[in-house]
Amino acid sequence: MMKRRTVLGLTASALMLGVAFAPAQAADTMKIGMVVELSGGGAPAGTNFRDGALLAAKEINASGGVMGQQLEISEYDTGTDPQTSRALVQKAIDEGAYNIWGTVYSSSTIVNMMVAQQAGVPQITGSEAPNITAQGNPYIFRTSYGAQKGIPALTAYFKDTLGAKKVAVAWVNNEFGKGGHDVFVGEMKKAGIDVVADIPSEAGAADFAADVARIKDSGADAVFVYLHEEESARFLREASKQAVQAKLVGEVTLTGQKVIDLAGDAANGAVAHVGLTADAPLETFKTFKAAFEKEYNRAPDHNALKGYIGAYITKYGTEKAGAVDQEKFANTMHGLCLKAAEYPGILMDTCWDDSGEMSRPSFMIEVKDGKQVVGETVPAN
Amino acid sequence: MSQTVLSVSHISKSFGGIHAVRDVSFEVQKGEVLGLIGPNGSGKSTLFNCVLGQLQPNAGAVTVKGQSVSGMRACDLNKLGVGRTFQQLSVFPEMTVLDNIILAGQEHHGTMLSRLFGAPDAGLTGEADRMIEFFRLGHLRDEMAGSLSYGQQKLLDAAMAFMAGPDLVLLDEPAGGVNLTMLANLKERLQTYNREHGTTFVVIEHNMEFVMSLCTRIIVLAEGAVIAEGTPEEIRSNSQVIDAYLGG
Amino acid sequence: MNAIPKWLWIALGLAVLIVAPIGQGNYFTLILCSWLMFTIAAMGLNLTLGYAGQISLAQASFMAVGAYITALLTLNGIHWIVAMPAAVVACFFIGLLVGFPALRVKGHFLAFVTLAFNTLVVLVLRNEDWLTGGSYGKFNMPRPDFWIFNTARKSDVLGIALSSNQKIYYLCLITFVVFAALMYGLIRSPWGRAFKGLRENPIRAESLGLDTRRITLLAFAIGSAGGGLAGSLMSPVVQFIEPNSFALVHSLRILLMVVVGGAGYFFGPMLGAAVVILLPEFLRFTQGYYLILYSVAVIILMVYSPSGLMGIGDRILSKLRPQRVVRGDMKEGAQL
Amino acid sequence: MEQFLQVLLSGLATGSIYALAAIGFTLVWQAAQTVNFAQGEFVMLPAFFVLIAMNSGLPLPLALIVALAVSVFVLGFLFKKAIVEPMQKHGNGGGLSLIIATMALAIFLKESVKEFYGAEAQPYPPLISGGTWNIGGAIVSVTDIAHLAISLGVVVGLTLFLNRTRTGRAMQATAQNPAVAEILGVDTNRMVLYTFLINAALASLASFLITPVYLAKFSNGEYLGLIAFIAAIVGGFNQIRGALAGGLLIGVLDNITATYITAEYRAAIPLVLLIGIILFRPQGLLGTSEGRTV
Repeated sequence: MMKRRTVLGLTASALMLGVAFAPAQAADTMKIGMVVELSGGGAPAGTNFRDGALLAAKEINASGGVMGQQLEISEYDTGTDPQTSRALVQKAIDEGAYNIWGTVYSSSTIVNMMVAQQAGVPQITGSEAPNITAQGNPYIFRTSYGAQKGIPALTAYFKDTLGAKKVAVAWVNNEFGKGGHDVFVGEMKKAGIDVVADIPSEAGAADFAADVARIKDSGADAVFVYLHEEESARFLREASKQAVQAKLVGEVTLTGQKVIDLAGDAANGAVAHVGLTADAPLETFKTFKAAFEKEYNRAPDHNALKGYIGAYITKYGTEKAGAVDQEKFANTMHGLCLKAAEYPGILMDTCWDDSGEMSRPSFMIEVKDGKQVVGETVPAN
Repeated sequence: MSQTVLSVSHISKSFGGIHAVRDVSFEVQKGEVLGLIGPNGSGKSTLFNCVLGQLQPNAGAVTVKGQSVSGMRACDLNKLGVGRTFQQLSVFPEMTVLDNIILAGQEHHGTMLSRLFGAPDAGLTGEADRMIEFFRLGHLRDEMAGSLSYGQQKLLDAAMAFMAGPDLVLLDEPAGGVNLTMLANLKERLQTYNREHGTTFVVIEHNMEFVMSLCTRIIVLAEGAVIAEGTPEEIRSNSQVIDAYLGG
Repeated sequence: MNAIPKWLWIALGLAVLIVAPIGQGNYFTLILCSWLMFTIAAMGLNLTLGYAGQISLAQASFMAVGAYITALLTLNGIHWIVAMPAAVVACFFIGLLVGFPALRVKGHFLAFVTLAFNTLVVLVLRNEDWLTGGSYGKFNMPRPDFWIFNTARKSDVLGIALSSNQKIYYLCLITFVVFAALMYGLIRSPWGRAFKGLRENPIRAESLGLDTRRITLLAFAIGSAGGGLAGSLMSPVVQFIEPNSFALVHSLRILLMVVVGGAGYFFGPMLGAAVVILLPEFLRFTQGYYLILYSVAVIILMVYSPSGLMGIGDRILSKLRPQRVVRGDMKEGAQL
Repeated sequence: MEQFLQVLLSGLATGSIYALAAIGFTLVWQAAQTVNFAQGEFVMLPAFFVLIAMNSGLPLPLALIVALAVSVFVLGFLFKKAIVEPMQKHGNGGGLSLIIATMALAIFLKESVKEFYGAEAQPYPPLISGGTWNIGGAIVSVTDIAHLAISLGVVVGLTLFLNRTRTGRAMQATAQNPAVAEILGVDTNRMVLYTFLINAALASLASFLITPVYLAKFSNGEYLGLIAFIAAIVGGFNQIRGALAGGLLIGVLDNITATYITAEYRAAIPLVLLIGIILFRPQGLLGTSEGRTV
């Protein structure tokens, strides 16, 4: 009895295992491992990042590639699972990736960046959590600066523009939200503003009635809303229903086009500091937006911009380094400043420091009548 | 030399207002084969469950080898030396006949630890094979119990009840649903076992012929009370019994 | 087929597993590690579910407990060889506690209790930052150094250059082989028979002197310890753990491995884990459709062979075998 | 006080939708011993049928009718005929394999929506819209009140149907004792099918009501399914009003916990409640211990 089960089990298992992976090498191509969230909770972000990057790659390849090599992009879907993302970065590297593009979710990036570092493969990430560039990893580069740089830009807005004495913070209780929340609470302390309500919620939360009721009851003058897009939309709707008077202020996500689409009128009046927006009043952005809409029939979001810029980082960094060499690429990128006039794919004047952190100008955006209205430009810091 | 294995004294059990068992007393001596009969609703099953410790009698006591069984868990009762069979088929269908039999005996051999680290068969293969042969299931030893015929499963069920070498075996309608050939076989095996090992049996059964030919003594219950007690011959000619069955 | 003895098949399988990572990339090696880890967890669940018949949707939470205990201990300088047993023992006792509801409820209700337990564990891991690192998790757990075999570093072993990942694979393999051997011994022992008795007919088992309460608790405890062992491997292999890696969906995945492979078959979990972990690799070319195809395959499998892949194989093989002679006896009993 | 009222009313409004999902779940469980792990996805899907119908040019009311019909066919009829029925023929209907099959079905529905419709949340038109009312300082939307009214209406209607009509009584008989029902001449197979159809209809209704709040997204079912189980068990699974009470209780408790006790552990409260109920009052708060098939 056991005998044939043994046979079955072992042969079947062996068959599954026995098939080895045989990566094919083609000459004159530059392999890129695009490891992003194409399914699971991060799918909207990851898909936009990918589409932005693919658009850039198409442009790059059409104009002769990178140092004469055509970009050959392999996509790896992490399913928004950090451990899978780690394995996939490893796979991409095993398959000869010159650069890794992704991941967008910080909880994934913090895990998989160790793999790229060990292998010495430059990684261009869409993540914004502060700790990404705090690991001393010389191979990680951002496409959008970390929350620890973005949120302080808001301090002045809370303190001076709004004159807030008491604020509330609603944040998503995961890697992304916690990072932003910690920076924000620290900033408020420094600025002498009281945080009177501190309300975490689950990723994917749908019912914000209690959260909003608490904020309303706390008597806050302003609310910092640090949630993902969909949760932001639900939050805005509930806040509008309960007629919250306090100003709702966000970082990046709160005034995104997706949020406006989903929240409808409830989004009006929301303000956010945005590092990247497809609606930035700059010629480079308009060109990008038009190209993206033509390619995909929908509007790009900031993750699409990150993907687009990421692909050009690979191109410009390699060309600056003067050779297709991962070590040289990383060294060149540290301390590099690119002007958008000269390097249009970068869209805005941008500098990277030794930790892979970047800086560039940013915008304040307010939602008026269902439209993003770009307010003042915040200088690079 | 006679020795009391089971003693039931003044058991009463009622459910709501219905008296299922009323002041029933009897004793069973070592080596006896006692039949417990009665029309439907006479309280046989309730009495049986009181003896098994599954039901708490309202009054009275049941002792096995001098120990009260009230509230005792089935596994402890078994450890005390009480084996049983079930009305419905009660084997382990996805295990072999041999494993069924070994499982029936293993808890009586060694300790938890020796059963974990000792021999896989708990040293019972020889004994189990003898038991299987005794019940004429030898050719089915390595078959799954679930693939056996109904009658064969009944035999296996009985064999399992004997595996731990119990002093008392309670048989719950052993003849139910078994065909005549198999029934004769079962009866003959039970009698042989009783003769060879002196094991005490208490049998609940509907099949009169089976009870009459198997048992040495019979107790008849009607409406929760004992109405007659005696040898099969005495019962057969007892007018009260005939009334209870025909009138009931 | 019966001409080849069982041990030869096992030796052959082992040989394949020993040479499997040689010359392979890190990714393949890590996938194999993942297969081994999940096989261990699934074998644990197979004991609870397949042999003892107690459903548990909490296996991932035991992996979590195992992984976090190992991570916290090894990050504080305690060697893995000490941390691992500590994790396993802790899971054994927590599993014992989780088993108590099984004494009161069965089936679906037990599924819900264990499901709730799993989610609660994840919430605690996420919210108790001071201990668990919260949603940041724990990372950079050291890989153990076994003096001549330091899994943290690349080196030559017996003249073969082995990477750190390859060496950690061998650690997984050794753990797996030892665990499988112990499990096999357990299944064949009277305890294994008692577990099966509990699954098949608890009332009958109890009447044969089997303490079904004790055996139910043990089924949970030992199965959970298997989850803990898998977790304690995950800590040095993946070197990163965070609460969501142990969410309910992962318990469901482990359950899927057990059932797809064939619950109650010794080799079922190995096959099931291979299917659940490796199949997506082969179906990756189907892009986003693979989960759709996969779920349809599972539905079809469950509809046509509830006993899993091993069940299908069993059926095919028994059709190939000559018909049993003994079936003639059944006529006798079938007359009724 | 204002805050408490606000939280209470919001909780009741959300809870009433949980209740709709829980009622259908309860019905199917009773009638076919089928624990549907895809119940959440059953609530997620109909909204997408509405969106597809609207994208092809139908006005909202017509789209709702089409979506309802398709849902009842797919989630009621097909679910029963293609999955549950063949599995119950194996004689392990309530067993593990059905649990696994419904889990796989959940993945299938989720991934299909994601792949064929899109991964991003979509705005979804409200079934009932209107302004807000101020009740003692708490702000309640007309929508919330309507949700409560609809749930109560469904419970009353369904109870009347089950107790007062011939078909309803036949369905109850089937749930309680299929063998006896069969002897009494009830077409039990048809009655079980009816419960599946009703479940699909209730899930669709829940979908139409909750999606404007949740936004149409493939992953909506993950949380809703769990809540439906918990509500059904906590309320008492053999009672329709039990599921209603369970749903409302979970909705209110969740909000009150988040407001006054802990936001971090708000998800834990329903789970702790679930464990407690199963262990100490397995018939549920309103359930009776009879007719339970554990």
